[in-house]
Amino acid sequence: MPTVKVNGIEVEVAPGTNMIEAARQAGVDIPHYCYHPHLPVAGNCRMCLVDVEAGGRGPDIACNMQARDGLAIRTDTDNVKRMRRSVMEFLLVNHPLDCPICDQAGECRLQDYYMEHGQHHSRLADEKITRTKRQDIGDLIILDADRCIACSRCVRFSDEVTKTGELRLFNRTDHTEIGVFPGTRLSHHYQGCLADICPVGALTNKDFRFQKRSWYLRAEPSVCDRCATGCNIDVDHDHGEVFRYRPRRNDAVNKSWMCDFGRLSYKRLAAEDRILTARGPEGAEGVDAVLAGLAAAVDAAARDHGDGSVGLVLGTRATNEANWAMLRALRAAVPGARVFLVEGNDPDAFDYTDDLLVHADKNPNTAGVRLIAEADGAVGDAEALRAALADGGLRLLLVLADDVLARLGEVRRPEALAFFGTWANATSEAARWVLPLAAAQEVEGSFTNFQGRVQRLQPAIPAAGDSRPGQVLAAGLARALGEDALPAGAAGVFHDLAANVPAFFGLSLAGLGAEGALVHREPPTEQVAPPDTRPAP
Amino acid sequence: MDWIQIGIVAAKIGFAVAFVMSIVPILIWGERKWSAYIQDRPGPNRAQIAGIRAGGLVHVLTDVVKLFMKEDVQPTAAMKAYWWVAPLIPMIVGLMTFTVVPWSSDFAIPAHSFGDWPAADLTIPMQVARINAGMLFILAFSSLSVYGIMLAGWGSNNKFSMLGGLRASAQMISYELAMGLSVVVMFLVYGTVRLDEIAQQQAGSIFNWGIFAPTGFIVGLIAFLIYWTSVLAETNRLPFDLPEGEAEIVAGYHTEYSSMRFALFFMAEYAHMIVGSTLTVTLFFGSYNIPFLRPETLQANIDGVLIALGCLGIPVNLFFAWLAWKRRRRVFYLSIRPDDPRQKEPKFWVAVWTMAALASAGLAVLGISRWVGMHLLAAETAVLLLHIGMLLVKVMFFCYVFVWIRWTLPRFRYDQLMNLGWRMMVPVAIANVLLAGIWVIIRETFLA
Amino acid sequence: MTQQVPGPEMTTGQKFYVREVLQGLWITLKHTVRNVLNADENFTIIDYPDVKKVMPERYKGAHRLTTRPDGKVKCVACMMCAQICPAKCITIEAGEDPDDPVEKYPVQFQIDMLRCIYCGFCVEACPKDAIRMDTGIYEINGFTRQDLIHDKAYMKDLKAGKKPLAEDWYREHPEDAPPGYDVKAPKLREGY
Amino acid sequence: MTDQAHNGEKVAWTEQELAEIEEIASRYPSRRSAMLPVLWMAQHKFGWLSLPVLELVAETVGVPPSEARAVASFYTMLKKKPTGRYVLQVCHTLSCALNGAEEIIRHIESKYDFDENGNTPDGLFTLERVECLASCGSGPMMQVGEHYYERLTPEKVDEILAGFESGEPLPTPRPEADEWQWNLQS
Repeated sequence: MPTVKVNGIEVEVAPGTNMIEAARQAGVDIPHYCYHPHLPVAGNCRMCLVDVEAGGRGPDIACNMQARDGLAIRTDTDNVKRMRRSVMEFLLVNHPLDCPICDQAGECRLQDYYMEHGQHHSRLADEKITRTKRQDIGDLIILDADRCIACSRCVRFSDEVTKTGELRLFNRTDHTEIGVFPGTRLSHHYQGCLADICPVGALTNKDFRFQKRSWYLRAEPSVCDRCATGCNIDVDHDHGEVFRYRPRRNDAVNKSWMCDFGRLSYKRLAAEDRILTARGPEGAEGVDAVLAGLAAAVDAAARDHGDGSVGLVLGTRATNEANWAMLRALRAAVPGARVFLVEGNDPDAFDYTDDLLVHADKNPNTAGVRLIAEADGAVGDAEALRAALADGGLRLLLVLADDVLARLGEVRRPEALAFFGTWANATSEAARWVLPLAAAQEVEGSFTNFQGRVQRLQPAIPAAGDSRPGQVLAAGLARALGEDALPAGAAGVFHDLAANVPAFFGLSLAGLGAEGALVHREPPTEQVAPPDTRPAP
Repeated sequence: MDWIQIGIVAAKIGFAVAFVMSIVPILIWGERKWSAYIQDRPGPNRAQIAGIRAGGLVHVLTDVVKLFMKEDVQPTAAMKAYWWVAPLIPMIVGLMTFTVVPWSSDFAIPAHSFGDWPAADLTIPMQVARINAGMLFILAFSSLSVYGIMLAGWGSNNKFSMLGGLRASAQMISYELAMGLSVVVMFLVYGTVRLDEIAQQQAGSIFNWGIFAPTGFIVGLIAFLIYWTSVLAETNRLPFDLPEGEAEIVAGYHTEYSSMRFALFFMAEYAHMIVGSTLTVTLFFGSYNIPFLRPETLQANIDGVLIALGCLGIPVNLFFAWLAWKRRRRVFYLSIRPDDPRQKEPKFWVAVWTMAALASAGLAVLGISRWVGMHLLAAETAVLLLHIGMLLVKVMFFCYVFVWIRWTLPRFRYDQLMNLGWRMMVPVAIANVLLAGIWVIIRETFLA
Repeated sequence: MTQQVPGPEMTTGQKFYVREVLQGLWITLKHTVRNVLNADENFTIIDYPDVKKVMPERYKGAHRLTTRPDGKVKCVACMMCAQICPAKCITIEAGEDPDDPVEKYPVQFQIDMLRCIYCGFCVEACPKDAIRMDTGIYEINGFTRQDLIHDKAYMKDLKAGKKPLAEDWYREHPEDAPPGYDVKAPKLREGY
Repeated sequence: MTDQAHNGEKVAWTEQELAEIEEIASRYPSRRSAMLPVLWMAQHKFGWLSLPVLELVAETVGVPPSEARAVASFYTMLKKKPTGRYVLQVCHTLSCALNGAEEIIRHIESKYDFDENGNTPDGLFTLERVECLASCGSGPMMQVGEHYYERLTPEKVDEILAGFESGEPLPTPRPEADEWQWNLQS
């Protein structure tokens, strides 16, 4: 482990770390444009020039400087400030004054560093060189070559990450501009990332274009729910309205990227087919009334036809907490209820899969539900459900989140169906009771992605309409069934889950951290008590 | 007492009420217009009838209409009886005090002037009631007006109203003392409390006026200053208008009053001003007397007086006509449209003042014709009118002084007000009474 | 706590107030006489509705949106004015105009004049000189609250002297009226 | 050289050319390194590097087409616009300018009707102002193809251009007896 000095602060870093990352560990921010932690080093913006005190010679760029023992750099000397000012001057010489119409304004590195380090008066007497503005180069991207500072991040992204190589720097010297080969368009499904990595406003997101100035937005960390990868995202919202998703860095899951399908899925939060109100046999009645009606039906079915006439289908699109709370609620009231897990993709899932981020399984929590099912030990699969439906013994079926009817195909429908879901689908159409489940970005809870990584969800915006988190609906159902002792609240439910499901032993919701935590591959034989991070009741 | 006498008394009562109530709107207009001239602005000048704005007098009319039309808001929690009766008291008091004020020398009708009437020589006193208490009646009655204010403050059931009422009553009671003491000087000097007698004694030279305390100079002046200051305080006028500090201390006792009820308070204040001015004139400034012209001299030389008056009136009225004509050059007239009815107003006023000048000329011709001097009772009537006119002029002057002072001086602080009242004016007034007594003794003993 | 600030001591003569009062009365009397003799000519006032003051160039009146030579507003909906506005009275909805070299324009631009405090920060903040308060219009009035929400069509190159009531404007240009506004019968006293 | 004939038409290599490209590519460890020679070949073959040509080159070398364009746009000697048969590159740097380069340029401009790309309508000439071509001792001068024409006067230019117009083989530049001559390749 080499030890380096940044501004006199000694810091020990992993071998191969470059000095921008080392300085970050030392608490020093080195300005940079072209460097990106998940892209190869290009070293062409020169913004990260630092003075080398020892272990090297002269000023050098920090991004291309690997940490080695004895290396000492300074970022606070007058020389460094002068260099930064000069670099800024060159970068801005031909930069248009587009800030008023540029979507990047407010999150633009040029603006930030200009305010911090720039030369605040222009010495340019000649006409600026202009380049092509407003080029529609992709389904999600507008290119404004005039604003480009030729950092080549996008070029490296399309070469190294998507490996499509559409973007290149054309011409030379101060006429250099970014662009695609005339007549072609971006072909990959990670176009939104280009807008994210562009440090200036050259590549902007067509979907977000002019929708909101960035400084009005507040970002809340969350997890994408469109496939089993579970990309970490920031939910940018203002006054309860979500304007965009941006990938949140998580080196273990999605690095700094996310696919366009997930990126645009924020629209589903305010989609017209959201289930916003509870619906019972007598029409819309309010969540509590519908839950009471459902509970009465469950009681009646169990009393008249035995416990086996009541069934529950766990939801691969619902959180761990929603599934566990539902399971516990039903098992407590109707011990002999039958539970199933039906895997597969819903009709509303997008049809695209690659080996970069987009997983074939389009459900965010399949792995978690499998672990819960394993721990329960008595959960049937799709075939079992089909058989149970066919013999007519299953009279009342509770479905959590998934479009089970579509997944099963042609089956005999149960006598009565209750659906806890976020969006309308075939199952909700057929259901007698429909309860609005809050979307993933509106709830507290966790998803377990295909790697077995449990990732925490935090509510970014208030739940739309009457919708409520799964564990709240489950607790309501339990209360209606006469079971008051079950834990309520996401932290409490997860605590209960971590105490009962071996793969989750020792985990806690608050302890998951920003990067999530892996479940136990080989579950410990001894039960490990989870740390109690539940809020005081 | 026969019906004719009753009729005469009723007419006198009617005159007294009309005298006060017709000056009130003029004062309301004056408050606005005179203050405007003090402050270099034109004052009310928008309301017009056929383009004639009458210097803003039309506004008073609109005010009346407005006050009648406004909603009469009655606070739910108010004590209804007190609240109802409170606005009436100051108004009644204001009119009542006018009862004993003389407005002319006695009107004598010789026996058998009209056939067999009157049977004997008839002398009609030109005041509503000639009672021996005289000035004491006024002092007694004017003290009652504080009840109106206290009841209004208390009955509104509003803490700001009540504070205002307390403020006002404390102030009014404080200054009543100094006022009474300053009037005592006049009693000493003239040897009577009857206003008609005081008025008679002030006839002739202006040195008979109370302000010169017939010739005890300083005594009369001090008495006048104290009296006038007290009148300002009694009528709640600036610089002593703490009872109604609208901007700073939430108005006063009349906060809860609106519409005509408020108007009653409002008019009562002006009625008090008129009464206060009348008393000042009666006590200190020769009452109805025309300087240097005793009533009998006046009656003997009535034709000459009319000639002089007419000749004086012609240039004065022409001067006003010239002013009105000059006014058409004002920016206002230049900037409004030619077809605006207000464009003809200067011409209208020129015509009015020219007619007044012609009337003056007519007056002079009347004097020259000696018609007045030769006719039965015409000279007496002319003297009566001249006296009333003189009184009116003097009263209007002091009303103007009220307004003048209001728009000149700032408001006293409450502690300053109390200090001035109790620690300055009362001792000075007592000392002044002492001084007056000494002067009267000296006068009676050595100069009689 | 209030603090007593000692003023100058009054002399004995001043404590009687008489001379000082007379001095004051003399001053006001001089004014009165002068004004009567000059027949109202020397008043330093403006007979407002008949005579209107021409405001100085830098007077902050009603806002206008300046236009480019092609007639479109200069505003690019950058939200700087909405951001700086201390009264938060500016509402802008941005839109994209692909045919225009300036790609962004305000679909809707409204200023709630009832909220506006005329600080002029929006003018200072504007990077495009798109909003100005140089109209000299100081009579900003209307019969409804809706009248006093000035919108883009109304403020576009608003000139002093031709300033109509918003109500009249909407009658002549019904297409500019806000949604739900009945041009024929504007609801008076709405929102009271 | 065909001028703009490949616009809109399918461009392709001949078998012989493909073999030559393979030979060039085999010289480098990475095939994309053959980019520059192949571009040069393409320019010789097609006259200028139109977008279809660039696509062809990229396909041949095995890179995305954008890379071929990026490389081509970097070098001014690789023509991205249609050029005439003869490219008149007149030096206008200091020595030539002092000796009347501007006069020569104006003279040529007045002789033909050049369009915005500097081409004559008949596609015979392209006029370009270029920076120093290292023949400062014999200015004003111009380069046509690979030959230098030096100590130019308007009359001399007329004579040279008339030679080109007549369609005769390239007239060899007349060597100045006492001066050093440098030809690019010959």
